[in-house]
Amino acid sequence: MVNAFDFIEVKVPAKPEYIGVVRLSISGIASRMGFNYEDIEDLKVAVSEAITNGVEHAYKSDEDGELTIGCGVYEDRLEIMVADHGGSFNLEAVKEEIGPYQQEDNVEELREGGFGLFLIDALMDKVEIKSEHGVIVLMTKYLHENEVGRDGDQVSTSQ
Amino acid sequence: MVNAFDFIEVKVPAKPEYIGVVRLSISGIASRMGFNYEDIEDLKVAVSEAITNGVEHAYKSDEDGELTIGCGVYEDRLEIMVADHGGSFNLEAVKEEIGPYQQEDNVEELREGGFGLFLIDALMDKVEIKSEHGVIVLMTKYLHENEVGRDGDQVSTSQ
Amino acid sequence: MNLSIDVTKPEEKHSVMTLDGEVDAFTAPKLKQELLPLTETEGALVEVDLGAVNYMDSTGLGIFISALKSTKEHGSDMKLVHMHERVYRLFKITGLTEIMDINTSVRGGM
Amino acid sequence: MNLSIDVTKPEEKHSVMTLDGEVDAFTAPKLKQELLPLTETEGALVEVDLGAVNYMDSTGLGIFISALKSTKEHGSDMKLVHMHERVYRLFKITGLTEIMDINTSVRGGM
Ligand SMILES: Nc1ncnc2c1ncn2[C@@H]1O[C@H](COP(=O)(O)OP(=O)(O)O)[C@@H](O)[C@H]1O
Ligand SMILES: Nc1ncnc2c1ncn2[C@@H]1O[C@H](COP(=O)(O)OP(=O)(O)O)[C@@H](O)[C@H]1O
Repeated sequence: MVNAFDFIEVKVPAKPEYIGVVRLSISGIASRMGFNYEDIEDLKVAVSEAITNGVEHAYKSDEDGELTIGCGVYEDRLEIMVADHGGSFNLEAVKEEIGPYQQEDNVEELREGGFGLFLIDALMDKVEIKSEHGVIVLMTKYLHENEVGRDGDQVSTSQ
Repeated sequence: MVNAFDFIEVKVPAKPEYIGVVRLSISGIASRMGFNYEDIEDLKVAVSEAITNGVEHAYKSDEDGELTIGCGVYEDRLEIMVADHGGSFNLEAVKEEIGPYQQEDNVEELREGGFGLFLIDALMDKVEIKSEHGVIVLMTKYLHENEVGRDGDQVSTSQ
Repeated sequence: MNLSIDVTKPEEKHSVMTLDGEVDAFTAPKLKQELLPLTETEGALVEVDLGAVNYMDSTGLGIFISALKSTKEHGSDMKLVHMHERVYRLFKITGLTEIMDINTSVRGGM
Repeated sequence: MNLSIDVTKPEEKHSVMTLDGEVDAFTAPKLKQELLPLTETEGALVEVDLGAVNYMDSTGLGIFISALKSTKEHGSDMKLVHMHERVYRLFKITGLTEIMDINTSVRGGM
């Protein structure tokens, strides 16, 4: 990874069986870059959330959709883009419905979804979402200097 | 994997650090398809050999090359294509120099390479190589019926 | 990438579900299908052992939320035990540790 | 995806190299650089423990061939021990089991 910028692209059918495959590829890239165990786990969840959304919300059930995952490998960070070509959505409206569970919420009325975008935001350092022709989620995780070359199972001090 | 045919595409820079990443992706796809442990190991080696060739022989050392890996997921088989856009090579001439070690060979003169294409051939069920504008290796591994849903660490009876 | 699900019943109203693998949108439907019925008996105690679950995302959170709702509805109880620290973190961030009975394997440690 | 290399010298002319991980075109250069010098002393015995090597491809075969050639040249010896059955299979297919001293962990089994 001597170059300032390497680009890896993965295209998969928008089907649940490929979420784990992409997760594995991402964890391979992140581990090669020297991310520590905790950050790799965060990356796996964030990417899976974005892909799961592409699988579940982007295409009509009879459509054969595709998802494109792009990874920009920089010396100090990993940028991951997850894009679909399905329908767009109203991000502002969605934002009012997502987020953590609130103490006041009644368990009986608790929603069972709406944690995906919130987790992406919580686990990544920088997140941008564009929804025009399909949805693009662009997320960045920084490689903290003291992590490079660290042993995978040491505790991270970088959060 | 209900459809007759799913296509997954991966593009990586032609650099040794990404060989392991692609190997991980392929083993994820193969394991999801229900290939047994032995066949997954064979697939990993064959794909790595093809990618290693793309990394080592396709591009001049100052070129920023790219490799494209395409996977066709069928109900009964996995087809993997590894393609580069580098220089082509004379397959017929190469064929005379590859293959297993022969008893008569003198250890001092033993070649240290030339096992890659031979292993791809030995480990996959069907292999086609085209060398025109760059090299394309197309390899197929069949999923034996009795393997589907089998436990990964059972012994395969299918060789 | 897969999830194996094993259910035993040490006592009539006590079931232990042992999970091994990853909970994501691919494996979640099977989990939901096996877990929900266990919560539908009044007085039942459902213990879910997550000691071998090394990956979970929001799809898994959703399943446990619907199981929790089902326990409230049917008067049963659910405990999540031996949860990995990394998985626990997701329940924590989303505020779900406030409403679920969770016990981690190496809580606080790592 | 990585390879860790550890060398100990139980006796002056006897070195044990313990490998852990995967041998491919990314990790091979480091392996070659550490292994070859060990074979360059007359009468040396180099034991390579592959018990924790779960992946190897032709790049690895090439390294061991060049180490073998170096032993012939310098009058030293090399043994590959605890090789996994799957890795052994590659040495077998390529005919290299005929010329190398290899001992597998679970030879014949698997
Ligand atoms: N790729 C997408 N395409 C269309 N709609 C999306 C996409 N991603 C998210 N959404 C919308 O945003 C909402 C919130 O997403 P998320 O926070 O991941 O929760 P969940 O997927 O559980 O509903 C979704 O319910 C959906 O309406
Ligand atoms: N993608 C490729 N581009 C150009 N030449 C190639 C490619 N793949 C293989 N070759 C040629 O075929 C030869 C034999 O390849 P292989 O059997 O893999 O052994 P090795 O790579 O160890 O030489 C190589 O040395 C090279 O000359």
